This record gives sequence, structure tokens and C-alpha cells, in this order.
Amino acid sequence: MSQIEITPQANPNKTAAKVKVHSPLYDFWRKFRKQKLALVAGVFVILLILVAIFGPIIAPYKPTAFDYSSVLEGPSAKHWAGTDAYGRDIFSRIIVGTRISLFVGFISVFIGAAGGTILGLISGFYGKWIDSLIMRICDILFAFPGIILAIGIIAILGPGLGNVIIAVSVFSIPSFARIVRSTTLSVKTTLYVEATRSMGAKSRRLIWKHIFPGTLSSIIVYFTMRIGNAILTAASLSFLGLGAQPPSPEWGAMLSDGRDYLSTAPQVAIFPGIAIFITVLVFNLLGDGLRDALDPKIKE
Amino acid sequence: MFSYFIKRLIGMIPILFVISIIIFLFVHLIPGDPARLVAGKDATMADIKLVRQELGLDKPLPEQYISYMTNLLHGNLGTSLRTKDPVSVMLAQRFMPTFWLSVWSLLWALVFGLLIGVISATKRNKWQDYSGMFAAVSGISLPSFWLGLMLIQIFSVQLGWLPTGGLDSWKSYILPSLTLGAGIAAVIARFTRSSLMDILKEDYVRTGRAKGLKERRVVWNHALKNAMIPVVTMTGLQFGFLLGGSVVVETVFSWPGLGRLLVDSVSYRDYPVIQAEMLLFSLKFLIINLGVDLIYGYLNPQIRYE
Amino acid sequence: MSKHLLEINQLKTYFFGDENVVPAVDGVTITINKGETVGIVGESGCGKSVTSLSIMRLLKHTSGKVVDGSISFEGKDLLSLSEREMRKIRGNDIAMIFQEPMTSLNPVHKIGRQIQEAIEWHLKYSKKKSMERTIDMLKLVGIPRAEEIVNEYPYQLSGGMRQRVMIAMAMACEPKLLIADEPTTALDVTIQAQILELMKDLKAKKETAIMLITHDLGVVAEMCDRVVVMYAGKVVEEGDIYTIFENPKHPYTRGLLKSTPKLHEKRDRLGSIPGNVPSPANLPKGCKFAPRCSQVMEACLEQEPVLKKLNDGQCRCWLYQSDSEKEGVKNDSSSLS
Amino acid sequence: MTAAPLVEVKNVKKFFPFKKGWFRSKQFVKAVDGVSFSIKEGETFGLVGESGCGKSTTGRMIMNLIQPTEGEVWFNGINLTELSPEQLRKKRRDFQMVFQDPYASLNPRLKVSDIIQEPMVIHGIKKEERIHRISELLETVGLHSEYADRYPHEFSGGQRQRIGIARALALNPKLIVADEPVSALDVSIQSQVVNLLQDLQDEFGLTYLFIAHDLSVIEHISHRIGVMYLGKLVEVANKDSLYEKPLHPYTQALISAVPIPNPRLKRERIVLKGDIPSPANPPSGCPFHTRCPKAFNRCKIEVPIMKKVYPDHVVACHLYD
Amino acid sequence: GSKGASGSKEGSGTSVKKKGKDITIAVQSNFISMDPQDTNDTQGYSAQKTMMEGLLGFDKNMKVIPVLAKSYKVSDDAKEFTFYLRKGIKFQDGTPFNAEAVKVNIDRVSNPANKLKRYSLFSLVKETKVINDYTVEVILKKPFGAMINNFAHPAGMMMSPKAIKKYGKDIGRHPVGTGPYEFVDWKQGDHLTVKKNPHYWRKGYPKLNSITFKPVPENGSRIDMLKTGEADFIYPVPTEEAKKINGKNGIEMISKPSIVVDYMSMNTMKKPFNNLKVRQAINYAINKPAFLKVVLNGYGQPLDSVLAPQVQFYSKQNVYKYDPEKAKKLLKEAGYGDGFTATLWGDNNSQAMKAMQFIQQQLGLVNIKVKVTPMESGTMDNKIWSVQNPKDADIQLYYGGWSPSTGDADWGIRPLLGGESFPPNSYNTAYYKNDKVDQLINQALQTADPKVRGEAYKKAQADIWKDAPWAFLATANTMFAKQSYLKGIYLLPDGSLDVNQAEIKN
Ligand SMILES: Nc1ncnc2c1ncn2[C@@H]1O[C@H](COP(=O)(O)OP(=O)(O)OP(=O)(O)O)[C@@H](O)[C@H]1O
Ligand SMILES: Nc1ncnc2c1ncn2[C@@H]1O[C@H](COP(=O)(O)OP(=O)(O)OP(=O)(O)O)[C@@H](O)[C@H]1O
Ligand SMILES: [Mg+2]
Ligand SMILES: [Mg+2]
Repeated sequence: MSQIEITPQANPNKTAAKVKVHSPLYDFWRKFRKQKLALVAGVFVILLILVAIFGPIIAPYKPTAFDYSSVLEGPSAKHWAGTDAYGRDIFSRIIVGTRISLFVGFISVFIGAAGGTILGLISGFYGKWIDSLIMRICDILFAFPGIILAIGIIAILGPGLGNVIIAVSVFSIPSFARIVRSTTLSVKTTLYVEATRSMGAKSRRLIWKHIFPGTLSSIIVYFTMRIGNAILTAASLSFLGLGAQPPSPEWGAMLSDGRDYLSTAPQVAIFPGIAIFITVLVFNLLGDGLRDALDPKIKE
Repeated sequence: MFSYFIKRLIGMIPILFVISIIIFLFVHLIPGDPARLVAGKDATMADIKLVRQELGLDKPLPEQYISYMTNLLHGNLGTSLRTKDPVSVMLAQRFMPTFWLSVWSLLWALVFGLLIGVISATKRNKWQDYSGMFAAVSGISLPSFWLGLMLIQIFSVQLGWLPTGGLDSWKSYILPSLTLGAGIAAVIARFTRSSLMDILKEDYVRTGRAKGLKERRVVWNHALKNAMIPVVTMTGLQFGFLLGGSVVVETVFSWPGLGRLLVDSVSYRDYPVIQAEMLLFSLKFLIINLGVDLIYGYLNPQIRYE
Repeated sequence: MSKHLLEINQLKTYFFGDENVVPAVDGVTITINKGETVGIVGESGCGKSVTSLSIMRLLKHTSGKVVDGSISFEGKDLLSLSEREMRKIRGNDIAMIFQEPMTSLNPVHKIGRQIQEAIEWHLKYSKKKSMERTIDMLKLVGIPRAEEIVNEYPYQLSGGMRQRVMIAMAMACEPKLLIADEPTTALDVTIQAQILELMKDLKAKKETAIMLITHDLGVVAEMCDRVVVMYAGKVVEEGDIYTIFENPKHPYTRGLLKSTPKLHEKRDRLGSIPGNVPSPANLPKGCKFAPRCSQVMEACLEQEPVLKKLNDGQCRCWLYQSDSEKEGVKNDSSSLS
Repeated sequence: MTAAPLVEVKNVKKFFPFKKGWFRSKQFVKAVDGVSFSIKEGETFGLVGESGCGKSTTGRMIMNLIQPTEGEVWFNGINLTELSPEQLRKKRRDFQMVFQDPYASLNPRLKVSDIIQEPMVIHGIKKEERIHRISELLETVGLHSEYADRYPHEFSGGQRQRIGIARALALNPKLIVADEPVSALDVSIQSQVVNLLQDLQDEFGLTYLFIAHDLSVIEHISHRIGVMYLGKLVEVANKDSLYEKPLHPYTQALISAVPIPNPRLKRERIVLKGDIPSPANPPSGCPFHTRCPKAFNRCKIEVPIMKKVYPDHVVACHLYD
Repeated sequence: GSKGASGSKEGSGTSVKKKGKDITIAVQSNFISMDPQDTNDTQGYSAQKTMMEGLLGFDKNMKVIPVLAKSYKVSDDAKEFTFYLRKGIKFQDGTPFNAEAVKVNIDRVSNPANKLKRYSLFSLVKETKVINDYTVEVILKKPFGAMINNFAHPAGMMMSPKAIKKYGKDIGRHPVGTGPYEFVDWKQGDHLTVKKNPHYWRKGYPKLNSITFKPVPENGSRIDMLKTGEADFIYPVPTEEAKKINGKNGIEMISKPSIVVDYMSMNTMKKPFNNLKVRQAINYAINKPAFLKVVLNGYGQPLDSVLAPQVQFYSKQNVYKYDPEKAKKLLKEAGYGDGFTATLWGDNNSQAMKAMQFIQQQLGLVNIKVKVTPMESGTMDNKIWSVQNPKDADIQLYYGGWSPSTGDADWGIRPLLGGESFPPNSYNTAYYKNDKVDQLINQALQTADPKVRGEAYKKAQADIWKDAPWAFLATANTMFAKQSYLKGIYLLPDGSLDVNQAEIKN
């Protein structure tokens, strides 16, 4: 018989060179590239980031420049998004405000997500008293009404944008923790986690390498969803005098300003509203794309 | 299961105790002098002094805490510094409107959210998906005051069908609950979609199809229950927040609920009311979380509580 | 001979990946008659499951698509039925037992409910009656304490029990055609024996035709009337059971038989077919089996043979093609190995 | 081969608690109910038995994935049940498992290369070595090395199981608990894998606990075989003895039920009657008496104990007293 | 004096008709208490005034008028006040109104042990004597010239002595007075309803059957209620919307000058505001007409004294004309040619934020960099009033508003600018202390003689104006809107409502 038996020592040198493993990043990009909508959203996000960086340069007017001769004007060629009660150019304010809003929205949710994810993983994975402890802490955080928490945090740390970010992060920690915990609970029972445990994996590795990726898609979805929420929360904090100080053009604060002019000069609220909407939309679309690209089972 | 339930209920007692201490300290740490705020804008120092005595705020903090706790243990939540009403009566008055509003909002949100989520997940990347998700993103990013005022414009001012606010009849619930529900529906829709999309790839969904079941039945009966765990978590949270009362919606719709009471109490540093409300919120979250955990157990039989 | 119950003709089912097209099933022709049991054997990945999913039209939610060929069931063209008409057939006229017992049952529904559902749906039974039938079915497939098991969840059962549940589910509506994708793989022999008996019974009583996908040649020998051997998305040999076991034509079929361990047979090593199943993304040019074949010829590497009708079956191999097709590559099989 | 046993299982039991309804008291599924056996180094111990009789549970207890309710598991002279978690973790590289379910035991989010690497990463093997070994292992189990770049869901069942085997082999363990490793494989690959496992054993002196229900494979690969029924071992013998003169009626039934790949051969089968009893509520006396064609009165009352009938052949049956 | 009135009399749109005589009034916030002696919000008084009356009261222009008292007499030393009561008046619970009832009320509020919020208005009362059934005499501990206005203040409204006895501390939930309407029910946060008092002493009144007050905090919602007819009267009306709704759908918008002053105080004890030139420069640097236009949408007047024109003893001063050049010059003279940086504190409501941003921009033009810090009220209170020693005060600029609810100059000047009113005692956030002014304030309190008092306040106002401890900004108008069929309803300059003569004329 002329057949070749497959043995463990079969030409190790020859085959070793043949292994070609693409980096996960490459795979990810290859898949992400296929998601047209997410790509467009990604371009928008980059655009937003550019606007955030170069906002003050590209804005046609100074965002704080008052002009009492043109107060509460509707959109026109001169003022694309009209003017507010002080005659400030709303379009310029939105452009310049991108930085603050994006920063607050993104960073605060990021911190909240990071904290919440760690807590949720630990809680779901270890169970028992650690789970109870963490979940009870979350309960307490949940039970603290937002404003009280914010006032408290700012009272302890002092006012300022940085502390607003902390306050908003603290808001989102328990939500993330609970979401991550619940997915952890179901991923934990899978056979592949048991298989990895049987190899002698440390808990830390089990959590990060095997359970965490399983929770990632719900994290991403919630993350992108929270960004809009965070911008609005930060706005209400500025409104309490706890955040970005006037006249800095923070979107949420602009939106709240517009509340008084909703029927007389709707542009004051509508345009910042649209800015928030677009931001939330593109982050959501991007999140969906990321999620799909991270999911090995989807092939399209 | 039952003993688990009882255990959790008993477990709440020490938690509530700890929470009450945290709440007390936290509330007293917030800057602001209730005596001055309660006494009013043109009060004199003498007025303020009187108010402070009247409210017992002149005593040292530990003494105040002890009397707060003894009252609490006797089931006495104290009286409002501002209105001098018993706090329990105030909360009772405000709780039911908030509760029913929350329930209605949640119902709307579940109906719309699940519907949109399921349709989007099953019609992935078709126009139904895109419009569903567009609606959901709108729900997330639309400030509720805006939505509320728009609804009033349309349904009250233009069409004259529904009242602009207040709580007079069942009609009063419609607009505020829709406003509140929109954001939650959006969240539920997003979660349902993403979670359901995962589940639809599972083998047992294929088994359902192989049985010849209608796609609708496969999705709603077989896939959805599996997909509900993250959705239930979210919904529980949202219900909790709802029960706290939404300041914005209560303001827009002149709703006699807990949210406005809290804001008023905070701006007047009405300690007994703030403390009682926060204690109520804690209890409410504990109960909701317990409920959510029990629902987990129902949804995923493999998660067992012993 | 009566009309064929199922006729698969030149079926081609491809998967469309992001970079390549995977021809998982590439021109398969199978016929099954009423009451007949046809075994489909072949190496893992050769397209057996995809063929069965194509029949059931369950590829809709994957990247797979039937690109060519036809499937007719009782004269109806399954591929052109509406989804609604197809639903009436699924689970009722054609039932399927899936390969993966662990993931094919819904983890959050009770066992009983999952079986009952199909009975209620297709046979229009009442709740109570369908539950009774469910319990009967479970008992039939040898599930202990069936009355209790109906109220349990899949995770509480061992793999074998789950597979029996799957079988009970598939047989509950007494289908005309049962597609069994490795139905006894996870079972122990005593239960396997019971189930095989059960399937034989069903076949005898209801004239159920069975398409039995398996790699256990023992099961094939016991159950089947005819055998279709597949390799790399194609049928390589087809013949009645005795021919296949006693006079296998294709080198692949022969290899398979040699690889099968037999009871009381003392061998130091099992025979085996060397090499791997070619990856469907880059199949060899000529005969797909050529790289692993012990009787490979020049022609094998150049051109793919056709499925040729022989007097006792069909075979896709140059060894049996007519002289004019073979030309100069006759008889020197060993010279190339 | 005469050295001290590598694995010694001493009277292990595993009772899973379960509850019905909210108020009823706890009941137990006696998945494994007092099993003892030992495996010598370099030996293959085959474990056969009906589905649900506790084979996997026994395997998982040896792997220390679940704690025995009672009893001890000794490995290489160490009582695994007494080790600290960290000591146990380190020890784990010496015993690996191949799982019954090739679908759920591979992390769907990891590539094949990562799955196979995982045990090596866990036990701190250098990267170059790992890369080298991945392709070696893939070839070993009969997969193209280009598959390293794919995800498990892109494979058919048999292919996945080979990945699982490659993973178990990665650390050159002393013991492999193979829980029905070939039942999802087609014959040609099954024979390759069985041959492969045998080769590995010859070369590295590996020890196997080989769980299967295919008696012909078990016969081929095992040196000694244990037959389980309802959480208990009913017969342990070396291969030749077991297949030539099976003693326990259950073993006899098992062997007679194996399908023979010969369409003309119609054998006399011992068909077992009756339902398989529930492990939550096992019958009194001999657990098999409810289905045993040779049962007599004593079987219902008295639990048979293991007796040596031939050298290297023990059985728990009243017929041989 | 309705010089600033800008409401049109008749709506130009379709006129709307009303069925029945029950009206709904939408107000901004929740009521806190119905005990006038324990109330400190104007809105609470608006509701109470439907049910209760005082010995004296205010007319439309904040002039003191007799109500339950026919007339009164004040001793020269402003220590003894004698009231002659109307006869035949009964409280809504049937208790007769007489001197004894007055004594019960005044005793209650002037007793510190009762810890009532309005104690301070009556803290000087030494005793109340019943002279006969319809004559009472109130004797003060020391002269207090402004006392008559305190009696006219809604805190001086009379409650039934029987009810006080019956309900004790709970009287705030069960108001019983002599007013044209009697209490029906009150659900916190939802509504408060009063109905016609059939035994009201003034013949022909009231003309409505019932009034329901509803707290509607959202500006837009209040207007919508008016549009849908759910409300017949709303206040306040946001200035932004005022012009838009006026005249449509039978809605009338009415705006009248108030006694509320908008100002920005400057900490006169701290650099650079201890320099008069700096303070004057700031006054010159702010364009008041622009302030009115931007912040108040034109509904208001420039502030031309520390008091609003309708406050008793107001005296007009020469407005600091908008002159940025002069401001710059003054700053240069003061040594701040390159400007400086300062922080401006204020409330976080939208009107205050607007005002502060306006000031920020205006001062920016003269090189003063202002950092605006709007604060939640509790937090700000803490920052301002927890300071024990003036030297520790962090406050630099503070934007605020003040309404002297007694309508008298004393309450408009002393708490804000009196030398003894530094925080935490009172509201002198400018830390302004001018001995001469203090002396004048004191002098005015020693007598009830309007001439003497007027003279003193005139001088004081002039001195303060010169010292410029504030940037004098504006007095805002009161704003309300109603259905055109609703007549005889108006807001007093202090922002409280008078519904007693309201009627429906379709
Ligand atoms: N969803 C899918 N996406 C891409 N390729 C697939 C998919 N399902 C199956 N394939 C490919 O199609 C080919 C045939 O697969 P199939 O499952 O039919 O094999 P099989 O004969 O059933 O094997 P086994 O005996 O292992 O079950 C395989 O190469 C597999 O990789
Ligand atoms: N986690 C668990 N909780 C409760 N019961 C369990 C659990 N795992 C297994 N069992 C029960 O224990 C018994 C033995 O299960 P086990 O998986 O060991 O069987 P097995 O011999 O491996 O069967 P198979 O051949 O089907 O794999 C079964 O009755 C099963 O229902
Ligand atoms: Mg298959
Ligand atoms: Mg098993």
C-alpha cells in the first residue's frame, strides 16, 4: 500500500511555514469594510472628530459674538441655522460645541462602560457574595436620584467639565454592570468555557478571553445608545450650573435654551437637536457595524 | 425558588439600613441650608433661626440621625420641612400617579419596542429594519420635553382630543405615557433587535422551522424568549427609573408625581422628603431587581437560584 | 415501480462567502421511493447535511443558496413552492432529525412543549391529546419517566436523551419522508438498536421513506435498501445495499469499508484513507478523490469522471468508464502512486 | 505496565440536586453512584454504557470539573480532590479532555489557531513554539493548516472534533479523558483518529480514559473496559475476556446490539425490555433487574457487589455467586 | 400709574365664549401652605387672598387701602396702631369677625414660639389690646414707621379663631377666612379649588362660582392650556411668547410694571469693586435698553433707583447712560485700564442665565472678563450665606432680583443695602455700608409720618445711587394672559393675584 499515514511528526518544518493566520484586526476590518452603512457612519464619526478638533477654525462666526441687530432670526444664507436670543450664529455654536459635547458624551460613557463592564464580569463570573455585594452597590447607585448624585459629586469635587464627566460616568456604571452581568451569566454556562476551565485557565483569562468577548456586542450596542443620553444628561447638569459654563456652546445646554423659544423661534432648539440626533445616529450605526464585524457567525 | 425569594426579601433589610445611613449622610453633605431655603427669599436672620429650631436643624448631626432612625423604625418618615405635611402622606399622594404612569409607559414601550425590535431583526437590512432603527434612534435622542410639547401641540391644541396635562381622567395618561415610553421603547427595540439577531442563528430556531411552524411563531415563541434576558435587564432598569418619576415629563404635563416632588424637595433641601423618597427608590430598585432575577430564572431555566 | 417519492436532480447548493463561493453540493442526484430507506454515507463535510437542508429549504437564513437543479416531492417541485405551502410539508410530510442534539432543542422551552407544538400544528390535535401523544412518542423512543421529562428542560438531559427527543419530535406526525441526519450517533447501542427497530417499524407500517445520513456502515447495513456514497459535494457511487457491501466499485467506498472497525475482529490498526477531505474552496481539478486514491490514474488528475450507470448501480470513477473515454490511461493505476 | 496506577477513582459519587415545584423538597439525580476503578499508565480504559448512565459525569469528575459528592480521585499519586485551586490549575496540563459535543466546546469567537493555542498560552509556552505546534497539531489530526485562520462555525461536525482533539493534545498531557471523541466523526476520519490516538499512546505513553458507546471502537482501542449502568460499574474486564465471555447480562445485551456492517448477517439480538429507570429514583437491589432477562428474586433486594470471576475480570451480578 | 401697560384691550382674533362661572387659573408652581402667617411665596398669597382678607390691603398700585378695618389711626411715634373694624362680617365657618379674632391672629403670628415664617413682620408687636368689640390697638416695642404696610401685607390676613383652635398646626391645610371664596379641596401638586362664599359681606360679590388653581410648571404647557381653553387665566407668561399669543383665539396678554428690581451687586469690600470708579464704570458699560430688549423682550423699564416706581417713597434718579468710552476712561482712572477678571454668580433659571450672559458680553467690551457661574439655589445660598466674616466672602458679582413684598421703601432698601444686613444676617450681597444711609433708614423708621419718611428715603436713594453698589438694571413687568371674556382680574405689582372682582362677560 502506498498510502501515507498521518503521524504527529509529519514534516513539521515544511508545514510550519504554511500557517497563515490573519490578525484579528485584519479580519475585523475585512468584515467591517463590507458594512456600507457602518462605513458611512464611521466617516461621519471621523468628520465629527475633525469638526471637534478644528471647530473654532471652520466656524463662520465667533460662537460668543453677540449681535443684537439680528436676534432670533430664522435660517438664512447669512446664518445657516439662524441666530439665538443674543444674535449668536447657531451654526457656528454647534460647530464649536462639537468638541465639548462629543468629549462629554464619549469619555463619560467610556468610563462608565469600563467600570460597569469590570463590575458586571466579576459579579456574574464569581457569583456568590461578590455578586450580591456588587449588585447591591449598583442598587444603591440606581436608587440615588440623578440630580442628588450629581449635586453631591460636584459638591465634593467642585464644579467643572471633568467632574461632570465623572458624574455622568457614575450614572452609567450600574446599567453597564447589570447588562454585562446578565450576559456573563449565560456565557458562563457554555461548554467552551468549561473546556477552557478544564485546561487550567485562570479565572482572569476565562473572563477576558472567553466571557468578555461574548458580552461585547451588548456592551457596544448599549454604549452607542448611551452617548446621546450622556450628552443630554450633561446638558441638564450644565443647566443646574454644574457643568459647562455659559456661554460655552454645549449642545445640550443650547437645546435647553431653546425650550423657551419652541414656538417663536424653533431653530434655537431644532438645530442642536439635529446635531445630537445625527451624532447618536452615526454612533448607533457604527456600533451595529462594529458588533456585526466582531461576530464571527455573521458572514455577508 | 420560594426560599430564594424569602431570602432575598430578608436580605433587603440590612441593605435598606445601610442605604438609610448613606442617604442621611449624603443628603446632609449636600451644600445648602434648608432653614434659609424654607424661610424664603426675604426672610430675616431671626426668621431663619426660628425655622431652624422648628425643624430641629440646630441640633448636632448624630442627634439628628438618631431621631431620624428612631422615627424610621417606628414607621415614621417625619414631616416635610417645607409644607409641614407628614412625608408619608405626601409620598402616598404622589406615588400612585407616578406608578400608573410608569406602568402605562412601560406597556407602550414594551409593545412598540418589541414590535420594532422583532421586525428589525427579522427584516435585517431591509427598509423595515432601517425605518425601525431610525425610529429607535429618534426615540433615544429626542429630548422628552420636546416630544411632550409636540404631542400637546398636535393632540391637545390642534385636535383638541386630549388634555394638555394634569391628572383628571384616563385620558390624562395617554400623552405623558407616550412621551415617557418613547425613549424606553427605543431602548427596548435596540436591545431586542441585537439580541434576537444572535438567537436567530441558533440551531434550535432551525429546528422550529423544520417542524413547519410559521416564521412568526418561530420568532415570537422560540427565539424571543431566549433573546429576552438582556431586554428584561434593560426593561427592569427603565421601569425603575420611571418609578422615580420623570422631572421633565411631569413638568411638561403638570403631573402630580414623585419626580417633581423630588426636585422641589432638593431645591429646598427638604431633608425628610428627600430621604424618604430615596429610601423609597432604593426599595423599589431592590424589588425590581428581585423581580428581574426571578424573570431570569423563568427565561433561562439553567440559571438556578438556590 | 411507482413514481419516486423524492427526486433530487443535479442539485447544486453553494455558499457565498465574502471571498469565495463554496460549492457544498455540486450536482447531486438522488431518488427515494416510497417506503424505501436510502443511506447517504460520506466523509464529514461532503455535503450530506447541506443536501438535506436544501430539501427542507432551510438555507434561507444562511449564506447558502440552491443555484441549480430541482427537488420534487410527490411530483411537487419543492423549490418553487410558496413558503406557506412549504410549511405544510415541513414537519408533516417531511420531517428532519438534526445532527446536533445539544443545540437543536430550544433551551428555554420544556421538552414536552417542543414536541407537542408540531403535533398540535400539523395534526390539529387538542392540547391534551397532543400531550398524550408526546408522552407516547417519548416512551416509544425509550425515554425513561416520560411523564416527568416532558416538564424538563433540555439542559437536564444527556446528549443521548436529547437526540431521542429529537427523534420523537420528528416522528410525531408520521411523515412520509424522514430525513435523519446521523440520528443515532450520540446514542448507545441498546438505544440505537431500539431506535433502528422503531424506524423500521415506522417504515413498515406507514411506508415512511427514510433518508438516513450516517457514517456508521453497520447502521447502513442493517437499515438501508440502497446506499448513496458522497464525496466532496458529489455522488460517487450508488447501488443497492448488497452491491455496496459486497462488491464496492469506487475506491473511496472500498476505503470506507476498510476503515470501519468490526466487532471481534483483531486488527492492530484500522485501515484508513490517507489525507484529508479537500477544502471545498480549492478542490482538485480532476476527480476530487484522486489525491487520496490508491488507484489513481493520469486521467483522474485531468478530468472529472461522470456518474456512470453500471448494471448494479452507478459509479463516478475512471476505472469503470468505457474504453473510448479511458484511452491511454488503462491499467496502470499502480504506476502513479 | 505494572507500575502504580496513574488514575485511581475511589468510590466517587455525584448527586445532582434538583427540585420540582416551589415547595417540594430537594431530590437528587444519582448520576454516578459509587464508582471505583483505576487506570495504569499507558493504558486505555474504555468506558461504555447507556446514554445517561453517568459516563460523562465520571469523566468530568476525573477532570475535576465538578466536585464529587463523595469519593476521591487520585492522579499520579496525588489526591486531586484535596488540591488547592492553584495547585490543581497547574496540574491540569497533565490531563486534558476531548468533549462529547464538538459544537459547543469550541469558542465561536476564536479562530482555530487561537483555540489550539489556548492551553499552551495558559501554561506559558513561548509564541514561536506555539505557532510551530499549531500546524503540527492540525496536520496530526488531519486538517489543512490553512484552517488555522478560520472560525469553528465554518467546519462540519467531524472537522470540529478534530480541532478539539488537537487542542487536547497541545500540551502533551499524560492523561486524556476522551468523552466520545469519535462519535461525531465519519469512519475514515474515525479510523485515522483512533490510529492516531494509538500512535500517540505508543510514542508518548499516553493514558486514555476513552468513553464511547461504539463497542467496536472501544474494543479496538481499549486495554481494559468498564461497563456502566445507571451510575454504577457493572463489569470491568480486560478486552479479550470481556468480548469473549461477557458475564453481565447487560454487557451481553450491549454486545449483541452492535450493528454489523454486513447486510446479510442477521444476528440473534438480546432485546432489552422495559424503560430505563430514572437515576433520580433508581430501583432497589441490582439497578439492572428491571430490564434483565435473567433476573431472579434476589436481584430485586440485594445490591450485587463486584466479584472476580476470571483473572482481570470482575462483575457485579448475583448470577456468579 | 399704568404707564408701561402694553396689553391690548380686545383680542383681534375670534372671540371665545365661556359657559358657566367656573374658572381655572394655571400658575407656575405648587402651593406650599394656606396659612398666610406661614407663607412666603407670592403665589401662595394669590390663592389665600381668594379666601381671606386682612385689616388692610393693597390696591392695584400697591397703595394701602382699608379692608376689614373701616379705618385706622397711627400714633406719632409710630408705636401705637388702632384699627376700627367693619361690623357684621362673619368667617366662612360662621365665627363672627371682631376685635377678639384680630387679637388671636396677631398674637399668633407675633409669638416666636409659634415659629411662623412671617414672624419677623410682626416681631415688634408688644401686645394687642381689645378696646371694644370692633376696636383693636396694636402696640409695638419700638417705633416702626413702615408698620402699616406690614399690616397690609397678606401675612396680616385674618383666619377664623375657631379654625385656628380646631386645626392647630394644620390650619395651613384648612384655611378659613372672610374672603369671597371658601376652601373646597387641595391636592398637592395637582389642584386647589375654592368656591363661592354665599355670605360674603361685600354686596354683589363674588361673581364666579368656583376657581381652580393648577400648578403648571412648564411655560409652554401653560400657554397651551390657555389656547385649548383648559385654563382661563395663566401667569406668569414667558416674555418670549407674550407677543405671539396676544390677540389670538380671544387671548389677552397683559403686562404691567412690577416692584421687582433686577440688579447686579458688587462686593464693595473687595478689590476691584471697592473702587467707586470701577462700580460706576460697570454701570456705564451696561446698555440698559438692550438689556430690556434681550433679557426681558422689552417687558420692563430701566431701573432708575434702588426701588421700583410703585414702591412707597420711590424717588427717581438720573440713569447711568450707556457710555462704554466713559466706562473705559473710569476704569483707566481706577487703574484697571487693561481690565480684570471677575466671577458672576446667579440663579440657574433661564432668565438669570440670559441676563448674566448679557452682562458678561457687555463687560467684555470694556475689557472686564466675566466668568458666569449659574448655581443651583441651595448651593448658591450656601456659598453666600454660610460666610460669617465679611472678609471671607468669595462673592464678587451677584445677579439677583428683589420684590419688597410690603410695598414700602424700608423693605426695599434695608435688607439689601443696610449696614447691618451683611450675610448671613440679610441680603446685602454688596457688603455696602454707608453710615449716612443707615442713619436715614433708621430715621425713617422712627415715625409713621409719610412726609418725614419720604424725605429720608429720598436722600438715601440718592446716596446709594451715587455710591453705585449695584449695577442698576431693570424692573421687569408682571405678565399674565387670560381669555378675553374674563374681566376684573389683575396682578398686583408684587406679582400676587387679585381675583375678587373677577367676572365673566361673554
Ligand atoms: N453555513 C455555512 N456557511 C459556509 N459553509 C458551510 C455552511 N454550512 C456548511 N458549509 C460547508 O459546506 C460543506 C458541506 O457541509 P455539510 O454540513 O453538508 O457536511 P456533512 O456531510 O453533513 O458533514 P458531517 O458528516 O460532518 O456532518 C462543508 O465544507 C462546510 O464547510
Ligand atoms: N448538571 C446537571 N444537573 C442535573 N443533572 C445532571 C447534570 N448533568 C448530568 N445530569 C444527569 O446525570 C445523569 C448522567 O449524565 P451523563 O451526562 O454523565 O451521562 P452520559 O453517560 O455521559 O450519557 P451520554 O452517553 O448520553 O453522554 C443523567 O441522568 C443526567 O440527566
Ligand atoms: Mg452533517
Ligand atoms: Mg456523555
